[in-house]
Amino acid sequence: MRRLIPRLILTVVGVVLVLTPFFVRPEAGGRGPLPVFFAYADENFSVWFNVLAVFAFILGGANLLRTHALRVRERGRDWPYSLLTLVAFTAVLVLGLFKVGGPPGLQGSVSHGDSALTWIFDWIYMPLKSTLFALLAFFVASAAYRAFRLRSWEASLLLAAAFVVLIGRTPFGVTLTAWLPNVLRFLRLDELSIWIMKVPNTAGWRSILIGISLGVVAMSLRLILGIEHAVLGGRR
Amino acid sequence: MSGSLEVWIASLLTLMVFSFLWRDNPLYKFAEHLFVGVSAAYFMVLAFWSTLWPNAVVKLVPAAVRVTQPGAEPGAFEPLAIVPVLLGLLMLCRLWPRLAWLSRWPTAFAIGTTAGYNLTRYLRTDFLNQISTTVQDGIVVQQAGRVAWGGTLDQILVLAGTVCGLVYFTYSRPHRGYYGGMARVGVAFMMVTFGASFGYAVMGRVAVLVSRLQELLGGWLGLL
Amino acid sequence: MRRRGADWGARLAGLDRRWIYLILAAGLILTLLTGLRLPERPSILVEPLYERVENLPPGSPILLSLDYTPSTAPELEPMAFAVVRHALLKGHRLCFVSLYPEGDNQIARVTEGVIAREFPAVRAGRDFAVLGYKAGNEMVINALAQRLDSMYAGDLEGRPLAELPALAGVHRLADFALVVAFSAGTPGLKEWILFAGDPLGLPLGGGCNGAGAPQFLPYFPHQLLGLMGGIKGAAEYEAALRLGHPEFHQRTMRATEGMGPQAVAHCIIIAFVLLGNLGLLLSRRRREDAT
Amino acid sequence: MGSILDTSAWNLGLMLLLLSAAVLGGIQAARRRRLGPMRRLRALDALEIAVGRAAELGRPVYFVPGVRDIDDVQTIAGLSLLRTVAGLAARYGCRLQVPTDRSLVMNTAREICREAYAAAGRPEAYRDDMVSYISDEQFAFAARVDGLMVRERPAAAFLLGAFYAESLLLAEAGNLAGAMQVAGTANWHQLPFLVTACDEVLIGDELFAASAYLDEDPALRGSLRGQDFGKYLAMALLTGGALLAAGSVLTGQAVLTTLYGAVLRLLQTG
Repeated sequence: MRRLIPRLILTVVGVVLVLTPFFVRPEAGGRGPLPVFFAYADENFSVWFNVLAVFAFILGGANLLRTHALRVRERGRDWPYSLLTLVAFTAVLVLGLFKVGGPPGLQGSVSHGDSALTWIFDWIYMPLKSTLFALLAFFVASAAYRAFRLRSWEASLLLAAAFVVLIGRTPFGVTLTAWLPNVLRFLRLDELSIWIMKVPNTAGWRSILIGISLGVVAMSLRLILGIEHAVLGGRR
Repeated sequence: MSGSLEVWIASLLTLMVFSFLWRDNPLYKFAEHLFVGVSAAYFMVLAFWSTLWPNAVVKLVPAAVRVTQPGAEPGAFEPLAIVPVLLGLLMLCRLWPRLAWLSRWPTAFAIGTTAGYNLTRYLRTDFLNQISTTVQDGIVVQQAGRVAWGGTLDQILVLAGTVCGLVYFTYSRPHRGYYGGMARVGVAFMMVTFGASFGYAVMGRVAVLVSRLQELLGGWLGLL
Repeated sequence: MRRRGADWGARLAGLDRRWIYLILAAGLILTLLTGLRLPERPSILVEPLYERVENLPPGSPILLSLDYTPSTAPELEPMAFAVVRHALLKGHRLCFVSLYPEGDNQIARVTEGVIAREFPAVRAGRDFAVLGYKAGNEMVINALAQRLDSMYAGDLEGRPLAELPALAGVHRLADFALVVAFSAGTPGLKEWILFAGDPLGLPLGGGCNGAGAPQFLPYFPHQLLGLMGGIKGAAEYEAALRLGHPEFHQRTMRATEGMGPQAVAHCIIIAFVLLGNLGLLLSRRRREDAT
Repeated sequence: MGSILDTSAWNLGLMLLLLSAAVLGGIQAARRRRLGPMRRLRALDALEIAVGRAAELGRPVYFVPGVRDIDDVQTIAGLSLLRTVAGLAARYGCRLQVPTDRSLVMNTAREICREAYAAAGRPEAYRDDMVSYISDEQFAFAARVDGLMVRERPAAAFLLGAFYAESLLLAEAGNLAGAMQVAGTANWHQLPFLVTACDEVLIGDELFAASAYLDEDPALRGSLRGQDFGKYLAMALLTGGALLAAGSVLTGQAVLTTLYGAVLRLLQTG
């Protein structure tokens, strides 16, 4: 019985949402209980999911606090940094929940201009986030150095396409092959990189996107029909 | 050299993250643990005030809207807003081993919504759309009434590449013989796609690094 | 001699990645400190758009749609500045619209930041008209295709369209000599192609953010006579303007300045990819000798 | 009927019925008679190789189920592969770490790992702390996981699920830690980075097919035949539609143009 009810919930919710596009929405003239019901489900099930996710935060937060508190108590590896995580977490939680710094009491939006949360966001959160994003420029360089090698025919194609586009993006790209006669103009770097983006790039992405859409359809079907065993527990 | 405390804090944190490029070190650990604590709490605060409060609390207790907007008129009472709250409480049963099996119910609801929403959306947006775009592009490209052979050859190649790519993504037959050949052509198209898209994305990543360096060199050290 | 070559091969192919990080960081910092600018040349994507603006008879009406927001302005605003400078230099008449609410102040940044400062003789109403933002996304384009005044009773200050010399003889989209749409999302350039370019056979040029460029390439050159992709596209238009009109001193060339570090970063990455492959070939030749 | 059923979505309904029938038909056929040989997915063989390597070297195994919540199908596909990897880790006796950046994913991942360890006959080896919650912010999550991987030097790292800009942060740090990396996502824009930085990659649709390959009910592989029907249908529509378009343009035959119009109506998305 413990397995049946979750399966039933999953199937009913899945089927209802699959059918929503086939009913006329009330604002487009759909009358009667069915259009209203399906429109309500379409709009509200995702809101319910978000509310549900907020409750789950308690489980996540509990795990975060437990992991770092345990490490501090047992003086485990890097415990002073875990203490920092605990302090930062508690401070921001309190400052944010009570909207400290914003309009008096709990009025106004949580991300009000002068609130402590906004200050933390601007001067601690964003610098850390954008610098981590900036690390990607370095990692792009080291990944390219490591992977773009004439090792196999696939890796060589990967290298050739990336090379043409990379050079095409530099000022020299245009001058480097501008001398090519007009009959060979398609070999000029800027023409070649445009051709690569127009033809093989378009074909590659189209087949991948069509493949993904069928993958999602098949997986969603397996989930709704309850024959996808991995996630909600196997057949016992 | 900037005198503002905020710029100093942001710049020092920036250097701490960059230190990871050299190797894992106390400065990076400081930035890492600080960011985990700050961001986890930040999202929980947003989740409470931007999701839970308007969609659950205010809908169940309309007068509560005055807590955040003193002058506001209470909205309508929505009984059904209790459902996600119940699902949320069921989720918390996970904390008691005896009741842990109940937490499967909200998980089932969550997975049901995911499967239900995505099935038709991907079918329409990616499956039907991608095929109709390719078909509408057609094969024969005309300029001023005449067949443009360059453009037509390109369209044939796009069609061939897409079909061969789809052959690569089939599972029910081993990729051998001519079938394997088509799959390899599909892989070739995909490798060019990944290489070209990688090359194209480099500029976006470098732009973010350049702006960080400009803030350090200009905003903080005043050298620019 | 051959044995030492092989050591080089193994070393080149297996460099410690921190060398790459060090050289990339140093290269960028030096470029920023010295303000190095590299000679940019317009590619075949940008050249036709520049030529079209250059060769239109003076006083031709051009519609500019600024469909971007402050967060995507760093890539798109330099394009708008460059095209506006070029069009005013050639004495064309401009008309500004936008599909985004933030478009009004993006247009204001153009009229105050470029027109007022660099073209004092140019008058609002006479030489350019600001119609501003209208809600409705692609429906706005549809309406403008029929009649301008079906969407805009007057310009932003409320003056009726008929009284604006800048729009003399312009009643619908097809009357414009050129339309240029600067877009970073939806609605944007794609909607201008689908609802204006294709159905009316309108001469349409475009500017988009770097990430969005690949999706518009298939439209070039039949449905899109020119495309500026990201900072690189803006820098190319600035370069074309500088090459074509050396006498005109542009107050700022933000895109070209932004492109300096980009070019250096791309060259460093290309160099390391070449080094890696050189090392691979050297060590492969060593293996062949050894067997 | 016009005011209740939205008839403009008839083609969506038709496609849905066709694909559902194909998937179900494939499974029934697989139940009745044995399936012929199918295409091998190299990345799936790499799962066991990587975990085996971790056991030999006595180093941990890291599994990252993406950076999205379970409202993304890729996360569910990633979690279905976690069941296989957890089972392998239980059998080989290596230390499994599953950092997550959503609480719901953490909760579901714990269920899956507990069941996988029980199914492998080692329920006592399961610890709740194997699965941890880091933070909802994707870059804080990536920074933390990078730090952990560089310090604990896992021998196997699995990046399976929905990834965004932080994908290369994780993949490069995994490479720095000397891990054999198997990645998989359907976020097409991250595939160039993962293909470049990782050893094996499940490209787009392969991430979803993987759970059918590895499911304990072999008949589920029949569903892949149904999925392939969708691809053959797509190929037919692509080539047929394009040829009809070319035919009607070149020859101007009315019948070709009407057929072409019919194909377009079948594909129009309203």
